[in-house]
Amino acid sequence: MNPAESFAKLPVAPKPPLRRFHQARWDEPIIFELSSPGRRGVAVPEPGAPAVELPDAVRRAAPPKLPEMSQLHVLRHYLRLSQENLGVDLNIDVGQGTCTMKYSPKVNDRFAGMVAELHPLQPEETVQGVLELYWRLERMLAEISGMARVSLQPGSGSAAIYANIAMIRAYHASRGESHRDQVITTMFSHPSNAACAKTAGYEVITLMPDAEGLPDIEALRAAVGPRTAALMITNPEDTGIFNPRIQEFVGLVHEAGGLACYDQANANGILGITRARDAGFDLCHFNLHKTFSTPHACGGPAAGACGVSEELAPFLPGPVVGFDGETYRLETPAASIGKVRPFLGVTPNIVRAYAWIMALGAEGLRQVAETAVLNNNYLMHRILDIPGASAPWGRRRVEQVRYSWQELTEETGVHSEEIGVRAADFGVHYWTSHHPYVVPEPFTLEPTESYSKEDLDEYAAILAHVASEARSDPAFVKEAPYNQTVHKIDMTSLDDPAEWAPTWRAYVRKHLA
Amino acid sequence: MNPAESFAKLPVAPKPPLRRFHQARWDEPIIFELSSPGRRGVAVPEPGAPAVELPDAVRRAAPPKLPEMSQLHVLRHYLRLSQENLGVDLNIDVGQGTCTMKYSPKVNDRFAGMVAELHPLQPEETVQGVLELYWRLERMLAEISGMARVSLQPGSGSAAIYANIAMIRAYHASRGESHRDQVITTMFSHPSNAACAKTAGYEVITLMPDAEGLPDIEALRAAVGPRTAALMITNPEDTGIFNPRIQEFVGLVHEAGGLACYDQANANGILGITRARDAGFDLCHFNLHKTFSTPHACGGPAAGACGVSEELAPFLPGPVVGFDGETYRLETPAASIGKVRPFLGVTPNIVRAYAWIMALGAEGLRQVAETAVLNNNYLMHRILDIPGASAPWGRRRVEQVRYSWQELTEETGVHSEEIGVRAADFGVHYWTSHHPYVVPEPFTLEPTESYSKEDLDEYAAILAHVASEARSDPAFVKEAPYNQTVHKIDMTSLDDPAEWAPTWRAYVRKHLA
Amino acid sequence: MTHPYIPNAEPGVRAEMLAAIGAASVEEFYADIPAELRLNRPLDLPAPFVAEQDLVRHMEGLLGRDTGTDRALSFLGHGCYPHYVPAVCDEVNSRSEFLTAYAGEPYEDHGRFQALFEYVSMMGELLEMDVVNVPTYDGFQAAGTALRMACRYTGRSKVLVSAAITADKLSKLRDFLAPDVEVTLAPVGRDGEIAVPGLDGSYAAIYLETPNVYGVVETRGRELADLAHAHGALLVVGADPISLGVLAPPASYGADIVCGDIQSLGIHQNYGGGHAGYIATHDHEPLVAEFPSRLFGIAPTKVPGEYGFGDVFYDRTSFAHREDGKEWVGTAAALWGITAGVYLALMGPQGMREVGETVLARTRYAMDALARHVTVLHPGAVHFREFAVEVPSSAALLAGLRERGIYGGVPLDGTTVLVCVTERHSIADIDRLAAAVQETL
Amino acid sequence: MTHPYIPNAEPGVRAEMLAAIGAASVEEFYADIPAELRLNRPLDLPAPFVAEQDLVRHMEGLLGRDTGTDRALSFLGHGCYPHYVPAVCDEVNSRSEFLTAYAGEPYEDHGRFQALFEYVSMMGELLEMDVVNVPTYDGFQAAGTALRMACRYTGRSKVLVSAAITADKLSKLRDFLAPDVEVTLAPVGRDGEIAVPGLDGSYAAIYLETPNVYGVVETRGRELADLAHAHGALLVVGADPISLGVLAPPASYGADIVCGDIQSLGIHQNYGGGHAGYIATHDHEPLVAEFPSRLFGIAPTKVPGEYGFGDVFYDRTSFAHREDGKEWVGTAAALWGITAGVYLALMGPQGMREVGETVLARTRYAMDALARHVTVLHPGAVHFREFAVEVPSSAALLAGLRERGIYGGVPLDGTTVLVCVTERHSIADIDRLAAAVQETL
Ligand SMILES: Cc1ncc(COP(=O)(O)O)c(C=O)c1O
Ligand SMILES: Cc1ncc(COP(=O)(O)O)c(C=O)c1O
Repeated sequence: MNPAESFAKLPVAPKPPLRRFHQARWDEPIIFELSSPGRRGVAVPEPGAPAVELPDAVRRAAPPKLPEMSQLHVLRHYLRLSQENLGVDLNIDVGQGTCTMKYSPKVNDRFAGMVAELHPLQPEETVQGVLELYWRLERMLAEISGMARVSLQPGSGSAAIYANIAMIRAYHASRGESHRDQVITTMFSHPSNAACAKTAGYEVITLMPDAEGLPDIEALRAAVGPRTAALMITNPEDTGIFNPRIQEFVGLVHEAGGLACYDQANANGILGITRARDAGFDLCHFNLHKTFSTPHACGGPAAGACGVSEELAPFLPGPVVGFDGETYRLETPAASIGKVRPFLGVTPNIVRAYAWIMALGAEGLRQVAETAVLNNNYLMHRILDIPGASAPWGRRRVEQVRYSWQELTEETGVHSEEIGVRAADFGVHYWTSHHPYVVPEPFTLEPTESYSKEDLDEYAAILAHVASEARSDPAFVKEAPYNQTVHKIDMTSLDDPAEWAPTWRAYVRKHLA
Repeated sequence: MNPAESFAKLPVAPKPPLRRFHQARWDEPIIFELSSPGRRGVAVPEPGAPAVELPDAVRRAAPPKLPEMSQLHVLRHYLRLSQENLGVDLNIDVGQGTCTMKYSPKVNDRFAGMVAELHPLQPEETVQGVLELYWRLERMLAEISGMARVSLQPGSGSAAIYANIAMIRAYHASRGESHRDQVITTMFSHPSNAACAKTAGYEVITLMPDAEGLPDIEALRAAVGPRTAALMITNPEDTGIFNPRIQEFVGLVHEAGGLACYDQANANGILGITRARDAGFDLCHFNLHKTFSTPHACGGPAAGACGVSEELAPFLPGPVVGFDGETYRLETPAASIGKVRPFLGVTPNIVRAYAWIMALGAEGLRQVAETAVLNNNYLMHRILDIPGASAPWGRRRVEQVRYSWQELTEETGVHSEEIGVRAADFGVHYWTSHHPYVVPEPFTLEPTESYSKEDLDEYAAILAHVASEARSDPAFVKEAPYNQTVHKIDMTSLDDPAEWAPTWRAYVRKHLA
Repeated sequence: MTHPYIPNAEPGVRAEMLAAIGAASVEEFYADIPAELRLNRPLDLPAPFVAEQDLVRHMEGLLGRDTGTDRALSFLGHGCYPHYVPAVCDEVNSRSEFLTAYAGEPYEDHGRFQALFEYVSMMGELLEMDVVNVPTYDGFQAAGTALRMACRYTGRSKVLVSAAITADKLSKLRDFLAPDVEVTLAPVGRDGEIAVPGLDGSYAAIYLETPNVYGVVETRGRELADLAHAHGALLVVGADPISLGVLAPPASYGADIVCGDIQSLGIHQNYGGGHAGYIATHDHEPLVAEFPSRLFGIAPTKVPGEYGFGDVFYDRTSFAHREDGKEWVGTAAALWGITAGVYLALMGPQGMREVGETVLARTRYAMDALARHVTVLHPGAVHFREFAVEVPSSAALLAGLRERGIYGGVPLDGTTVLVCVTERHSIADIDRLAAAVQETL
Repeated sequence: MTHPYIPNAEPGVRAEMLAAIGAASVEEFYADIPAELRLNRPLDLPAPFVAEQDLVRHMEGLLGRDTGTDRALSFLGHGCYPHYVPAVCDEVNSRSEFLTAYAGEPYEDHGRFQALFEYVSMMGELLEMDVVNVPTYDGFQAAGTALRMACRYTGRSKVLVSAAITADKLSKLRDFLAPDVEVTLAPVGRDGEIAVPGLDGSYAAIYLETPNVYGVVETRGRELADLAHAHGALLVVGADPISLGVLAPPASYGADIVCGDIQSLGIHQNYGGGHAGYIATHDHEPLVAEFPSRLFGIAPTKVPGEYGFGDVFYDRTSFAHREDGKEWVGTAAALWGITAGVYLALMGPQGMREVGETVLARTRYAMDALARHVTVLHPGAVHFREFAVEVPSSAALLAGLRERGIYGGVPLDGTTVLVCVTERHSIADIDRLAAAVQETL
């Protein structure tokens, strides 16, 4: 080697306060553009038996225009795309508030792999291991929620909410109370509560927050009555505030003959602290892909768990796993609503959730809750130091906070969404919050137990920096991103039927013809 | 969503000729800087048995200053670093000439995993599968090389070269010819031939290229004699030119009583075309991590295979696998040089190489060779179209080419190494070539069979672009990189004992104290 | 010891953070939780395995008791299929960046958007339809939603559903459609196909599957499409995409909505945890308006030649309008969509044709082989991957096969067994099954 | 069919490329290969499995016949150890970017340089030495090179090697040092430690290992260092880094070069394919000059606060100077170095201490448990992970244990068996071994 002249000295200077991030940018074409006739990525065995002649009516006329690529090229394309994506493993993923982005231990993926080659209809005696695991996880979640039985069948939180509503409907029907056609929810409960209830045929009544940010109990009093089928509520709500009068809410609904259903998708801050059943709820659900650490997988596969009281247990989706002290069996509850999804559940995630709890135990779960809450309050403390950021309704928060940039937006014209996009230039991101934006210019942070103090400091420093950029050069922030895979997107065509291109095929037809 | 005004129209414009690449840049600290007391990444079981009190003489006094980090943070750090690295799977890896960067099929990694929990000293009857695999791979490599036996023990190409020299030494010793103390190699044979021979106690004679770029046969005639232990030669040499007089070379050495040893690290272009033994060689070696597709793993674990004639077989390192028609056994050759490494070999790579051949068969291997050679000649055709690039000694090439930027450097002052660094701003890279640079301003490309025509076109276009940049703005090229993880490095301190910091510990002591 | 998953549980950091906030203890943050709701005891859970190696032992002990289809010869199908999963599929879906991401913007999660856009686009080619959703949970949900879409689109509330579907799926449809959609079953003809039904103007849709629950390929799709259309209804077809390299895409004979499960496309059986549902339509705005799922589309960026992505017609969704959106949307099965995309890209048109041909041929071979020993149902029909046999006793046959290391099939009832054959079953496997059946009987 | 691994084998592309070059056929490119060297027949190789699923079946059939240590209770060690491998180690070393990269510049392969720099730095902390190489092949090579380094450094050509090393390693040392270094063996004392030898000024080094081949921890390191130094020789110590959370690093008692294998640090047994060697010294230029391996160091870049990396003292190497470099350098075992770094970062100081304590305690427990049935050698010595027992017949004992699903140990000779116990062996495992030994005898 032939070292040139020296132009820099050791030691290396300390790192600047903000990470000089740039996301991988591969400028990849769309996969169809990588195709070349005759190539292929994997070979298929010859039939080894006489070919079947298909009748014209069912024979495909023209081959599908799928890409033709060799194996390395398929792999390379997707690996490049993967580098163009963030994930819990790569970033300080505290910004997808209510989504509980926590560490999903790598060893659990290995356990998930152990069920890859199990078929769901194998004879029960050949799957005693996985059945026992289902049973044990059910028992653990029953203990955590205080409920009598738990179904692990639903494929997500929303699917679990839907299953809960289906049980509520079946319960009332079984008692001849099918006239109950209203479901009450709150504006800061996840939209799926309202949406699933509506899909299940209910009229939805939404309670708005009161001056303290809690669902208005007077509005509840006004809403409950003989048409009330159920209350579907999150607590703490998306604001992060725990409703101290929750038992009263449940009581009011019970008095009116309705059921109380607890959206515990995210129970991260209260594990081992307080339980759904102890507050009187009849049903609840967990998102195993949140509180119980299964990975979010770009948006699923996920898993939901429905916990119910003794009274509701006969209505659970089937099958559930029973145990006679010796053998585990699949059983269908007496008045089951039937299937909410194929087979028993999203088994790889059931396995992961089980392993996660088993790595922590009771004490560990409590540490999870306490640390999640500590992290949240610490981050809030740091965020509220940023001029222009606020957290409506004071400082009482459990594991997440809905913040507002209202003041900053008024001052600078820069919106929350724009701040989030610019923040991603530093290798982190956030989600504003669900529509409608009851809190103006919202952003929602939930740091969970997985992140370190240093992470939280870094995250707050990034937001502080972007907020100050918004003041000094709002146009710069609005034109972000700069250091990510792509630049500012013009989204307008996506809402125009003449322009939109939901597949390459549509794009070619509409725009390249 | 609230789409703003439109600022861009569909369709998206065609991609520009060159990829707008930026490598991931996470600006990561050194791992020690991520430490915080008391944290940890994985827990260890309690002894469950009485503690052992260590005598002072052997008890560690102070705990090692290893980083203290939680599991996610260790993982995150390394995943970020991984994104800051290229690999065959990510780039058009044709630029590490002589290194045969080919696709290592993903399925083969799965096979490699199947031997993860085998212990090398298990009873033979419990490892008949892996022993059979060794045996079968040996037979296949024997067929490919024409040799009688093959050892799969060496851990790399160089280790295989060393093992070959050790066998040569033992062979001569067994014949009372230990006075043979010279090894002849060529300047365009890999430096490990010279270096291993020297380490094994030989004087090294290096033949320089003649006017045609071939090793000078007159020099060989002058060199051979009673002191000649062996000729160690690559063919095609690093230039990519196949030596048509190779049989004459072998003959001259044989006549002098020496052995001929063929460095076939990279046999990619001649698989099924021509064989070492057929040209009279007594020994040869393959790099399984090149021709036979095992991954390069940032520089190993690799694997080498030594093929030898019947006469040399007794000297092979032991054990080798024997087969009596029923059972596979470990056997030690009669006059074995002993161990060159622990146990039988780098088994995961033995498994991968075996699987790779089994996925291709004889016809597939021939296609590999022909396509590698086609790709090489096609790329050469494209490269020679770039003003300033040349390939000394005409156009006859097998699977790689040593090119030269001599003309460009003379014109612009930009060196080959600088062009390579700037090329990496487009997501590809190259290696200049081994020292000393016999070809001035060299670069060495070997496209193998894994890359598509489109890849080769892209690669050539990048070099053409950088060459034109060198003409229009040499200083810009010299100050590269711009789009990679880090910027131009000042390497001078690395050769200064007062400054160099080969560990963090040394760095802290010398530069942060 | 600080748990490896909880960095700030370390007492020093914890104290530092509390001090920074000005809180005496974590208890302060729980002030809003009334005392009577507090659980004043530790949770009653099994003792944990904090050391990873102990957890591994426990899990291996537990799950090692199962005998998976990799340790037996399995002919189980009936909604979950043992197609071969190329290693590259697993490689891509186990990438941290995909596995652990969720719902970032189309900027920092560009990769996810592009991969899913490509998935829906490849499905579009296979289906010859221009609109395909980002996956919903599974084929059950896809069918339920497709039928609800048809009802909303037509403004009607009755659907005719082929009886040749699995009991489980019917159970799901009944529950999901229960509140406001009436489900009528169309009987199965003797040939194993849906019997062409009577229809009237009250129906929103005819729903059938092909191959259906008996593995029979429905041949009267065009007729049914015409029938439906003549009555102002839609034809909704459930199709397994793995068959579409050889079978005509339902759109080609007039289907308006096509739906199904993509588990067959590069996803392991996963004890039933490998499902994801697709729904496809033509690019017809009023029908597109009825999708509840997310749809991803190409959008331009500030930089020419750069593909951006975003949500198409987001306003449809419950994310945008809560109960006023269409059904609901949430976390579903995106990673399986990405995986299926990888599968389709690996296979290409040739691979999809060949896998179809191999499955057709081996299914037929298995039917012929078993027909020597038992009665094969619907022998005249074209079968894809599954067929039913009639036996004296399903339980006895399956128990006998099981003793021989074979999971022989899924019992549909006491005397009917459904046998599944894919490209993963060699001719020797099928011969082994036939021999074992003969021995067992 | 175009093979999935060879895109340009597709006839159309091939023709196009030939046309572009102006060549009639690929044969033209082989013009330099004389006819008499051409193989004019296809290679005689087994028929291939082109379809990936067929290859999988073949490989599963072949390797499925092995009974690994995951399907038996194994006490095998003797140079390859079953320490627990945290899942994160496998995750990192299976990342495509690391697995398939090779030898890029410190720019586009920044990640590799940093990961390896961190590995050597963590090893440096464990060893209390400032210079550690990028891994060489294995501990055998590391010992051989360390001794050659000592010879070059001292200008002498004789080394004294403890006899308490494995026969295989001794075989390697003999071959590797043969041409010009004379190897003398130092006998083993009755206590299992190296007997303090006589020395004179002709020796370049004393080499010993701790724990040694019998699992005995050498306690006279300081004495041996003083002895070596008094004669102008170096003390070279082979140490397994897994022990150094509890055992004193050899540098602390005067070792000049420390070396060994890192397979214990997060790398599976791999049927002997998981080895990598380390060599460490103080930052003493004349000794650093003798490393053949690559050394990576921090270097500044144009941008403040940015860590760059590069090769330290590259001029030493055969890459720089062919036969005039030190020994040779080439592809070795970098990925195992990265893996070991991940392991050390996961474990931290506490983990390394605890794993050491657990191994010490369980080894002692096993010695006590077996001592009830057989003679344990060197009972008074401190043992780490391994110990030897004397039995009537090694072969008979091991065969008996094997029948009980136990790989009981490695036979050192007809009546001596070496037993290995790590943190992965539970107390119950050890009890099971002891009971089985009793039954077998
Ligand atoms: C409180 C709450 N409820 C329900 C859901 C819906 O869960 P999923 O996205 O799994 O459908 C979520 C997650 O988005 C949530 O945070
Ligand atoms: C021709 C040749 N010989 C020998 C070697 C040395 O192989 P290794 O790097 O595995 O030691 C190489 C690779 O660099 C090579 O290309």
